[in-house]
Amino acid sequence: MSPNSGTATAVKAEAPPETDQSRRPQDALTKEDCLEILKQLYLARYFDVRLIKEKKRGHLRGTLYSSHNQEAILVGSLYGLQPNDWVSPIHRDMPAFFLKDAKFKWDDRERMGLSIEEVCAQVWGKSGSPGRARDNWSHIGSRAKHIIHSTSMLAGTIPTATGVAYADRLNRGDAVVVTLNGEGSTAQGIFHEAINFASIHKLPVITVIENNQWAYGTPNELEYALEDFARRADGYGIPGLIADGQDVFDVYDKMMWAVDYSRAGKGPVIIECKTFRAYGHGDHDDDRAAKYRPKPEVDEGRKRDPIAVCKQALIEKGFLTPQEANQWMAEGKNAAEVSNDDFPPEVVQYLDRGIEFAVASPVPEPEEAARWVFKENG
Amino acid sequence: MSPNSGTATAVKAEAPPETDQSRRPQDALTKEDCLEILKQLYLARYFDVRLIKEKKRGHLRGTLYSSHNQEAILVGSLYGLQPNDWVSPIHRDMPAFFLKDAKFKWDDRERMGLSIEEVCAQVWGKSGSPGRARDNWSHIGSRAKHIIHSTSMLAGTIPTATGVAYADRLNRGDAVVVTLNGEGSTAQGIFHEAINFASIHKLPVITVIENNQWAYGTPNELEYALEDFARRADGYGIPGLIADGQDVFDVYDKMMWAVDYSRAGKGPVIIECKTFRAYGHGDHDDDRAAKYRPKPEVDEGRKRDPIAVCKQALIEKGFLTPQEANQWMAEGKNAAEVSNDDFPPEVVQYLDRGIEFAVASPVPEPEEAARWVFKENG
Amino acid sequence: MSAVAAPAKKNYLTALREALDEEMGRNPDMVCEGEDIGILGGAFGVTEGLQAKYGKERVIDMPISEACIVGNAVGMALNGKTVMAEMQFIDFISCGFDQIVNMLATYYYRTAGEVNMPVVVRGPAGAYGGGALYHSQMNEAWFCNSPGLQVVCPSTPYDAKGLLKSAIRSGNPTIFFEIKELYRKREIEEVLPNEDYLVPLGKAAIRREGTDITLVSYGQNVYHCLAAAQELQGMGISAEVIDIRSLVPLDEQAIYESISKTSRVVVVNEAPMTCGFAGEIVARISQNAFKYLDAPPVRITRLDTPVPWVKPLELYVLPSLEKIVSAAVATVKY
Amino acid sequence: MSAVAAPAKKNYLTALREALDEEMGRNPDMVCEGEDIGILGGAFGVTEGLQAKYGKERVIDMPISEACIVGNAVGMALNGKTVMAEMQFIDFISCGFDQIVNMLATYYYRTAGEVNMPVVVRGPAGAYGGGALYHSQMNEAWFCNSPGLQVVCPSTPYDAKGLLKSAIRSGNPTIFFEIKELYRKREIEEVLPNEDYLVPLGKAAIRREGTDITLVSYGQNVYHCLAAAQELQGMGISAEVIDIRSLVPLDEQAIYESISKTSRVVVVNEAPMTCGFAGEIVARISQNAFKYLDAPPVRITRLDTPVPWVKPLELYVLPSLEKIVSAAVATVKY
Ligand SMILES: Cc1ncc(C[n+]2csc(CCOP(=O)(O)OP(=O)(O)O)c2C)c(N)n1
Ligand SMILES: Cc1ncc(C[n+]2csc(CCOP(=O)(O)OP(=O)(O)O)c2C)c(N)n1
Ligand SMILES: [Mg+2]
Ligand SMILES: [Mg+2]
Repeated sequence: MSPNSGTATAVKAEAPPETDQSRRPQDALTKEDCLEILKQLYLARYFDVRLIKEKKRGHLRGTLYSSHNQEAILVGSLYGLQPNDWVSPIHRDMPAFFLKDAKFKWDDRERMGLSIEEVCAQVWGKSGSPGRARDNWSHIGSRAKHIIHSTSMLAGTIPTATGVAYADRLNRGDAVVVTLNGEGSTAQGIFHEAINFASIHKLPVITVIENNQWAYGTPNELEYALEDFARRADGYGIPGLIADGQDVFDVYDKMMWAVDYSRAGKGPVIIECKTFRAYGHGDHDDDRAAKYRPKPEVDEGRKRDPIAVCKQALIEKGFLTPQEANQWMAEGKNAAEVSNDDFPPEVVQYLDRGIEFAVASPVPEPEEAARWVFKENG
Repeated sequence: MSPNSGTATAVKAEAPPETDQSRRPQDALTKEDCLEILKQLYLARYFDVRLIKEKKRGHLRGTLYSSHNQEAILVGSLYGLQPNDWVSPIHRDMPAFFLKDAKFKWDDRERMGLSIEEVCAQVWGKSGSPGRARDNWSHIGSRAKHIIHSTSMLAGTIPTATGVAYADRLNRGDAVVVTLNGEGSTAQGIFHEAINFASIHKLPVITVIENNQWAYGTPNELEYALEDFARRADGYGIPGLIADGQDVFDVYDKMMWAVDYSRAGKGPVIIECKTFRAYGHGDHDDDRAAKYRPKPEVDEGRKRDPIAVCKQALIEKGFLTPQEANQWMAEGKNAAEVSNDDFPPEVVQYLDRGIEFAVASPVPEPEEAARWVFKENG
Repeated sequence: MSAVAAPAKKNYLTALREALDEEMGRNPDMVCEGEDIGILGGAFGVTEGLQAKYGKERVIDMPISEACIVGNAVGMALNGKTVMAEMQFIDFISCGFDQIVNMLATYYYRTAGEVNMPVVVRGPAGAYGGGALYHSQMNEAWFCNSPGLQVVCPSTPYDAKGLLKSAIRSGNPTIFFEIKELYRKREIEEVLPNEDYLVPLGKAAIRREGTDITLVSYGQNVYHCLAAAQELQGMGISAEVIDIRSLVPLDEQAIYESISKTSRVVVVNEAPMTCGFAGEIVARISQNAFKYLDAPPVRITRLDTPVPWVKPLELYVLPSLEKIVSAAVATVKY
Repeated sequence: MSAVAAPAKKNYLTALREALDEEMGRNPDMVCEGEDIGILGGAFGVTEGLQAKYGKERVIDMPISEACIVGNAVGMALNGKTVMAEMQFIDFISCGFDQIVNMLATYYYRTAGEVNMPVVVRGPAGAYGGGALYHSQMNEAWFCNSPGLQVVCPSTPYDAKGLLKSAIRSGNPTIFFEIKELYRKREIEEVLPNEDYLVPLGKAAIRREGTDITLVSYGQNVYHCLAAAQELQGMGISAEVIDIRSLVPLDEQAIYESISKTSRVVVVNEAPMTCGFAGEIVARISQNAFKYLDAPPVRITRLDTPVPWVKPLELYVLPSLEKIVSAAVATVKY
């Protein structure tokens, strides 16, 4: 329009990919990858049920926002990332902190992503946490490990993501930035401002919408006029994909398409993952949630446990036998019903290690509270 | 999705209307209506050029945000409204305050809409203004006359519009609420929050986007990734229409479609009107604007003067002869080039009346400044 | 063993709920809106039952859009409604900040009295509960510095109900700070009148009389002051405790009168010190009651830090019984 | 007629522009963003020429999205950049308020020192220019009450440049209030050093020495105070004028030292009174310099109203020479 038109150009978004069965990214995954992905689902689930138990035993303060039934979104979104990519998890994504770029193995001490020790230290409110337990629960992150620090203000880190991406572009880097969000947070003004900005400058920001059909006690139809939150993308002229949030491989496929698209400089992408919140909003809300979400709806929403769906896919891929699939049976069980025997031992040991560290880590000294308001010796 | 699903239901928006030449709303307009519309264009234009002259003569403080070249949007948007409908103008829409529900004749003293006296008193900073000149320039409005009080914060009155519409629904009214906005303001978070809310509850809020291709010194392509701001509607599942902002009858057609749609309870609509800002952002910016907008671009953007376009249409409709069309030749002329003889005398007289009142109206007493912070005798 | 049951004591949260219920009942033009206030009944349950009673149209479950919640309230008020707008936590009011300070607060002024805004924005506030940075704020000073807003913070069930009703009926926009740590606090439950009652805005309450020093506070810290007064009594110091209850408008006279008696004052609140309301009270005292003062007026506030999560850190930055007692002792000794 | 031209005096706006230009020049990791700052060069021209010199990538014309402007700055800072974020008018900062108080201000604290935020949010502020409610604000108190932010307000070209550079290099987030009525004010133009210089944050300037009363202020009101001091001198009253320059951190010592000499103080600023920074200064003086005071410390501030448009109303609510003089006289007479 103008000769002074700046860096951006206005073009129509590339159409989202057809589901082309012949070239799905998941088909390039090795057996080892696939088994690793299954193990990560166990790990995310175990983290959740174990924390519920620890809290019941009075070991924890703070609210638990369960990621139960939504683990495929975390694992599928993160598995294919590079270490230099950035991730921005929110309250329901606690496992994302240690599963970041999980391809590089969660039990490898040299990997990127926070260690399970650091994450547990945060949950336990100890000084071994990356933020020295100054902020609560999921509110950690790491500049070194390219994890944007989570915060309470919903959608509030999406502009952080655009800024990270913009700075990376200035540095001539090739990182993509993946933000995880509940569908409820898409109503925030800052969601709009940040996605709009990202789309103007074609920043590699991938916004994952975990549509678990409820925002606290508010159902989808009071949050948005359309059924598919992916359609929010249409207002920005960017691709809006829909993934089956129960199927880790479908999430992976959509994410890999988005990563390729974004890394190629074509701009931001929104991926809506359809899922269902297993429990109440937080553990304080379980009883009330039972009132606003009648049991049949909950049963329906939890019918397709992501662990079971993954196993089925692995059997179909020929990477798992039915007997192997039955070895650890965490799927479909609540914290109260499940035991350590339902999980691979290395999963239990991994978390044991984290908890052991957390318990041993000291509570920060009270005087620390006055520190780091402003740069010290700056 | 849930049995507790609230008042809203998620459905696809009705498709915007095809341009059906056989049933254009404008075709139902009488000759009298059409000539009135032309007169209103003169009126809006005259208001603008006259104020520029008055300011040059040192009679005015405050910045002039010219609506020159964009008058067809104001007149076309407002002409078909009912008196109980609401309007929310912004900085560039000064004539909208007296043209509100203009079908009821701007020179009829009993009409709704603010009187020219009140509007001029505001411009002159006098106590005869509805807000007693406490806030500046276009920042007036009237509850009684269903004009939402304009403010500085761009897009900040869109949620006011949703609230007005929501309250009207509670009262079982049938008003629609029309907000006028620059395209730049659509980047604001509050735009998103309010349109999202309106679309969930199918509120009769019609958002007119005056796309004059610039937001101050920032061109369209740095504000939005797509060319058509009407596409913002797609993210909310609501109709997004595009009108030729130079053609008052095209604006009228699109607005009447939207009004029918909204009044019928089908929900909000966005109408983008394509136009071009005639001068600088405000009168303080004219010199700088000449640098960031080269003359050929400006000439191109101002080629189709809305007065000329309207006259041509009236000739085609058989409501005006070419001689009549040449009687007053305001089109294509800047404030410096135009004289009172280029306007119908009643237009000049109308504004004279307003200015006379404004000049005679006293400046508010200083002590008033301390009043109306909180309800008095409340 | 009497045939007449003793009237039940009610907690702070119930008092608020009753206020909303009664006001919704008496005013068909009143609307409630907020996140999760209807189907769920509110994160804390303050609005529980309202949607069932008054319908989905008048008790609106809003999307997560604080700015729109406020802005929509402004529009409803412009069109004749009285609105209660809930912030799920008062911390999130910052997301609706512009609409509050630039639209809600100024509408009456800008329109020279044409359009008043009967809108109460209320929500759970305050620290001491391990809520960390974003679930512990007392950000009342932002609004006290934004002309056109009433700012209220009750400390008892009786006041919670009576002040909320006054705020709703005042016709002025009000930011209403509820202390979530008091919502269900057993020790402060009390019997509420059966009949409709109001607690006037701008009227402080003397919570305890004393002669040696005045402790001025509001909200949760009133109880710290009362406990401190108790402890000071054991040390032979008689402390008067004033609960200001409403910050804007402020009952300055009550404070000055007390100081005319005690000549010494400690002001306590849990907001950050700089530009907080404790400082405002100290400034007004210094300016208007200077002649009574025999010792510097002192504030005990949160340190100028965010509220950290873990308990020892949280307590370190907040006012406490100990800090108040030692400040009071030093002031008396001055 | 000399062969060596006298060095040119520069205005406040030019000083700011030079600061940005020089900092962009010395730090390749610095970025500027804001509405209309590139192609246009800023509404007032503070960023004029920067985009031509440093390119469109480093001088970003942002959409009208204040929250994203701040949030994007937070992200860039997280990823190693230093950012200047312009608010077209400081009044619009309320649209980005949440990102400022909850993200920018707290990042360093929340990460226990891992991630600092070298971000300066700056913009034109202040009244007296007929800007009305939304182009006249001095809302610095909101940020002073939000721990983690530096707050700065220069009154001279020299300070404008030196403080802006200090803020940019400090590594801490800063809200930088520029007085738009001073941007092009001829009377205050001054010759600036050719070499790089800084004005330290947290150091007040004594603008005029005096012995009878201390006038404390910042920004535009410094000139009202200087004029008042002049007038007071004619009445035989010797006034000392302190320009605090930075509010957070604050040079308390300079104030206390002056009061130890004068025993009397008037604090002047143009923000609303309640919970404003003038009150904060009064509170600190009362608390920490009580023993020096021979009269109540007084504030002259904006009334607790918005800033109205038309001149007589605007002036009615703002501090003025007359108000300061009469307050000073009353204080001296006390
Ligand atoms: C700005 C803001 N407003 C309100 C809240 C309170 N809140 C926390 S979680 C939540 C619901 C979130 O729903 P959604 O985004 O769908 O995520 P989910 O919990 O379903 O994963 C709300 C309202 C908040 N954290 N931030
Ligand atoms: C929230 C907010 N940010 C910034 C501004 C400053 N501002 C006033 S008008 C304007 C440009 C508006 O552009 P547009 O919306 O396209 O309207 P136009 O002036 O072109 O009619 C800007 C940035 C403002 N008024 N409000
Ligand atoms: Mg959800
Ligand atoms: Mg425009």
